[in-house]
Amino acid sequence: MTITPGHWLALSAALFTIGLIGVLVRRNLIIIFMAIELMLNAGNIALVTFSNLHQQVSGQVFALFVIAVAAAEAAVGLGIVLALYRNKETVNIDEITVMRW
Amino acid sequence: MTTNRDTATSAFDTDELVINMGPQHPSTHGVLRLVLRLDGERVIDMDVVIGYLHRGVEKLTEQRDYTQIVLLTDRMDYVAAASNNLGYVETVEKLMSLEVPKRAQYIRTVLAELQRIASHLVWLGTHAMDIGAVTVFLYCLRERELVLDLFEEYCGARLTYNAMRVGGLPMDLSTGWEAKVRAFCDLLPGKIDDYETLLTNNRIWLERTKDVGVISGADATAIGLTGPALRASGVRRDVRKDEPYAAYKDFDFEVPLGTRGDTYDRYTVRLIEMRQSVRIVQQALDGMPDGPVMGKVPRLIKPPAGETYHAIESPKGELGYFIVSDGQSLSPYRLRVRPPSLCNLQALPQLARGHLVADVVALIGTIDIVLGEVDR
Amino acid sequence: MGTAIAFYILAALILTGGVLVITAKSAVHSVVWLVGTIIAIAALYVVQHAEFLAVIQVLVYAGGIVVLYLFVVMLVNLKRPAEAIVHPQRRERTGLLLGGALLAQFAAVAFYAFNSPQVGTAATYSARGNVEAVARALYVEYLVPFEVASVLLLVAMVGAIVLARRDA
Amino acid sequence: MADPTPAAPRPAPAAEKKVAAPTGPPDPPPPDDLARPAYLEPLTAALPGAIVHTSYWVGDWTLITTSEHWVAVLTWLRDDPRAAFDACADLTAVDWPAREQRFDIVITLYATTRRERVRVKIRVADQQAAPTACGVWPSANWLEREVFDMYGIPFAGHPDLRRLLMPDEWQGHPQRKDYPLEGPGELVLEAPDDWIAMPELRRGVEIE
Amino acid sequence: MIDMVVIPVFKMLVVITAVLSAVAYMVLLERKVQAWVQVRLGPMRVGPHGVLQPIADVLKLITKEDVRPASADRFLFTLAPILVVVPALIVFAVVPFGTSTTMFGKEISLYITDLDIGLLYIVSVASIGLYGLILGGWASNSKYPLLSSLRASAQIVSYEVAVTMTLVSLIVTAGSLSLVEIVKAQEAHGVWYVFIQPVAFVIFVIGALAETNRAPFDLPEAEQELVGGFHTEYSGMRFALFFLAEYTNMIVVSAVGVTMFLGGWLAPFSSVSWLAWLGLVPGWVWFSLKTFLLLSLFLWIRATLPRYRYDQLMRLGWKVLIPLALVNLAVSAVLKVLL
Repeated sequence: MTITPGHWLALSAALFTIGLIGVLVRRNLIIIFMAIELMLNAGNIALVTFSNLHQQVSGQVFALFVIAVAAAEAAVGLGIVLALYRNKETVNIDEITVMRW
Repeated sequence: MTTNRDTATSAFDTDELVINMGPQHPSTHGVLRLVLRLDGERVIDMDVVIGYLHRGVEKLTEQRDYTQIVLLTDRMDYVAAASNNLGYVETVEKLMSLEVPKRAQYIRTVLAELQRIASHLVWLGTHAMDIGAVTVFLYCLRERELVLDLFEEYCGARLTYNAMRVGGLPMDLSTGWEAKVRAFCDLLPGKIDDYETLLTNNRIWLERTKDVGVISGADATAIGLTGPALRASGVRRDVRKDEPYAAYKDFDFEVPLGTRGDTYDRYTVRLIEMRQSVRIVQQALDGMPDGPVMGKVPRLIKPPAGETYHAIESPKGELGYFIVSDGQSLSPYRLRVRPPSLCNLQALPQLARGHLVADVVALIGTIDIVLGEVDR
Repeated sequence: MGTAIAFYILAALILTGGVLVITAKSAVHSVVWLVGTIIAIAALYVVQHAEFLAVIQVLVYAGGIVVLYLFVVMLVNLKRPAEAIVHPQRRERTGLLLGGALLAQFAAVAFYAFNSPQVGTAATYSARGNVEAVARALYVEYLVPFEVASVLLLVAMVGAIVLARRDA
Repeated sequence: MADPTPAAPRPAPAAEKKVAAPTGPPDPPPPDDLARPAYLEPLTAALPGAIVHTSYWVGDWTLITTSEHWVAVLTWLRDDPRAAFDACADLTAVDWPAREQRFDIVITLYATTRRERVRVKIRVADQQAAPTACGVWPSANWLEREVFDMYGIPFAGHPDLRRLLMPDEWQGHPQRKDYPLEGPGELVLEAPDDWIAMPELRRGVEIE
Repeated sequence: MIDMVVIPVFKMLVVITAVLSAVAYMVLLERKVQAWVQVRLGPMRVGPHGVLQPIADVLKLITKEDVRPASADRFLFTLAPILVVVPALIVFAVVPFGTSTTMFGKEISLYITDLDIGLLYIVSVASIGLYGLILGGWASNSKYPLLSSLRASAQIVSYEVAVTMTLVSLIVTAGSLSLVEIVKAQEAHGVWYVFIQPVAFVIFVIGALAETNRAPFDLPEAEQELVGGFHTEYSGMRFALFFLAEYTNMIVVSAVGVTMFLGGWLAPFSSVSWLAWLGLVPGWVWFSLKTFLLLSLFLWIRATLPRYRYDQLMRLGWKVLIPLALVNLAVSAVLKVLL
């Protein structure tokens, strides 16, 4: 049976939800970052699906830009995690409640 | 050294990391243990732990008579046994003010210089292998085999020669030995050129040795460095020239001096020294007088009461013997050996501070220590 | 027919990988599962004829970003497990409920709007292959965003270095 | 070619003829006609009473001083341009148990520029702290640690006085003349349970 | 059905066996070459002149007990070697050994697939191999392998940038990403790219040496410092995989080097008329000959050069190779436009 765009979007939505649950449930900051990566990938899948649907390549170009943004976000985010860990010896999000450390 | 999961990662915390290099480590030239305090890769401080090969040579000498002690001296710096014998035997002769026949002095000089070449070959081989040039190690040992064959033909042993006695030599040269030594002397300079082509202007070798372990002349003298390590810092100090012993005053040879006192200078100084040793051996063979090889020595060696210190230039540096005799017993009252390897090793922490772990490996090689002599 | 099989296998892989990423006990395990998921997604792009994107995904994402994660996870592995402290106001169950509700809504919208059998997903818009098409678009129509993205990456690099520098 | 017969086997030390235990090297005074080294005059002038005795034998000059003047003499020998002993070749000790001030501490100095050697000696009693020469030459550091390890002479002011060669928890100082040459003896360890009793045995045999 | 399934599987089998036997004999060749350089004989005992030595090695490694440290992470400890070997092997899918030949009546192309993103595929698969190293060091849970695995990965990441830049500058001259097209372009140009892009070739070889942890850059396994590098805790079959991966990587890198720079299966001096008979020799013979040439360069370098220190290695990578590669890329782009 042929694969309709609906299947791709369902997959993308499922992946997005898994990422969301990861962000909400887990307390380790790095696992939360990874969950965000999952959500970004879900977005990418949707983008590529629409690009195929509308016969335009711009969807894939956008997916490229999303990967670029994800890279930037990961670099700076992990930089913050490192600085945080060095000062507070923890990456548990529940313990990081004070704006200033 | 496995630590549990958490401390393994804490290896990355910004505080210092203490690691043990040795006593069982491929590049510590024997049972030397270095406790390194590192900040990342950089060495902050180093504690040298020795004594793993301590056999109490100085205590043993008090139970043996003067001829049996020659055996003990072989086993201290097992890479340069002939120099140890020469140092000990000459000190006893100085104690008893014995006259050693000219021929014996010439042969002793030849043996000492051949031993210097062999010791420098071992040094170059292991030093280059530590820095990664494995081929040089094989080449050096091939040449060293020729020197060992010469020694084996003269005194029957390849490592612990026991080739000298108080007052002279136990046996004269066998026929044809001198021709073999001349052949070796013609061969060696060519081989040293081979090593030079492999290493001297090899960019990676330069980068690993230039400006690594720099020490000034004054600091080197103060910390007790002697031999090629001191001469590389520009200090003109060679016992063969300053206090000529055996037959050295009859030969002319240059003493190479370094300028910056880094690992590269110590490398070049030792290579030139090998070439000079070949010149000395050739001069000695040309001027070899005839005559007896053993002076007039009483059957029971019993030196008069008194004490003396006599030093020779072993391949590692100034090797001195301080012998106290009480004039009554057949064995020395006290025999103290001034080991160049121990005194050179004392400079290691100062040399290594601020360098990386990979440099420590090169620095151990450049001060050329043998643990048998360090621990005695 | 081939794409259907590939789709279902890869979808299964991606979803299980995703779930394992957020449920793995040790952080390093979850990083490994993340790599698996990303490579599966790259395979998915190949199925959707977006080869260039697939290769970039593997090269940049799996080969670069997730390596960064692995380094940081190894660097920051705590002496005590990360999840030891639980914040009193934490409501896990509501988190799950919200997630489920969101999923249901997505599924409804997706099936309702796109279930009509439109044209298949074979992208045959340019003969010279996907890479040429993406390159042409990237450097012609989207040149400005491309430059902005490079500036963004530069800023991120500087930021990361400043933050992670030891004596910062 | 005179093939010297190997030295006669050591005579059995059975009847060691009773001789007074040696109390120190003779240190003969220098013959009058021999030229004194250049630094000797200024040294005795600069530090009056520091040099107790000067000796010359088989070509070696020896100065004997006291532990009070030890550091002063060494510093002068290093700093004075006429002496310029910039290298401390060796520092060791000799044990004369018969003597009240039991240990001789002997330092051998060398002047690199003037190519000259001198030996300086002091006498130290057991457990009496000797002044450290590390301040004057850093190379004395390990040499003094070895003397402490082998003879048990503590050096006052030494930056890091630990055993150099023997393991840190070693009891006794092996180079002393009265250090027992055998342990409690292998004969005792015939039966295995002796092995268990070993600690008491060792405590029984007092190794100071 | 035949074309889709049977032929590719057959090709894969041929390539895999060819590569594995090449790796086995590469190990023997390395020990022999190093021995001859060092005036000794090398393995002589197993078979005449040690010819059967590789088989002996393989048997030894298989039968040797496979020890795993107690505190090691079970799952990662087994995953790491696989993550190193698989990327090394699947790169061969894209490498063209020759054009096409007719075997038992059917037109068969001498490469498994011709991806139009071939080169990118190679680079991305190579970056996956990095995980095996890091996880290998981390899983054995002891200080030394951990340090050396991080050193290895930092080294690979920094040299990967330089190598990719050189490959990009080649794509600019060749005009296509697919390896088959690149070789055809070299045939069209009539000259091998090593002469057009000498700088890129030099950087590629240095980068390749560093990326496979070989010769002057074999820091992570430097026995003198980190006592065995990241596979200290491995033994038996797992160690064999690491070992296999290292040599396969070497073959991969030289194969790619040959395809890109030395005109894959092209016969040399094709333009010189009286040497035209060289063309009769089949393409894949030339390809393996050139790969062998590049491999022996690796072995020869390992036998002679000493080792770089870690910070010098990184400085060389970042401050010398990458800028040079970028300049080369710019220059080749400008030339491409002008010519």
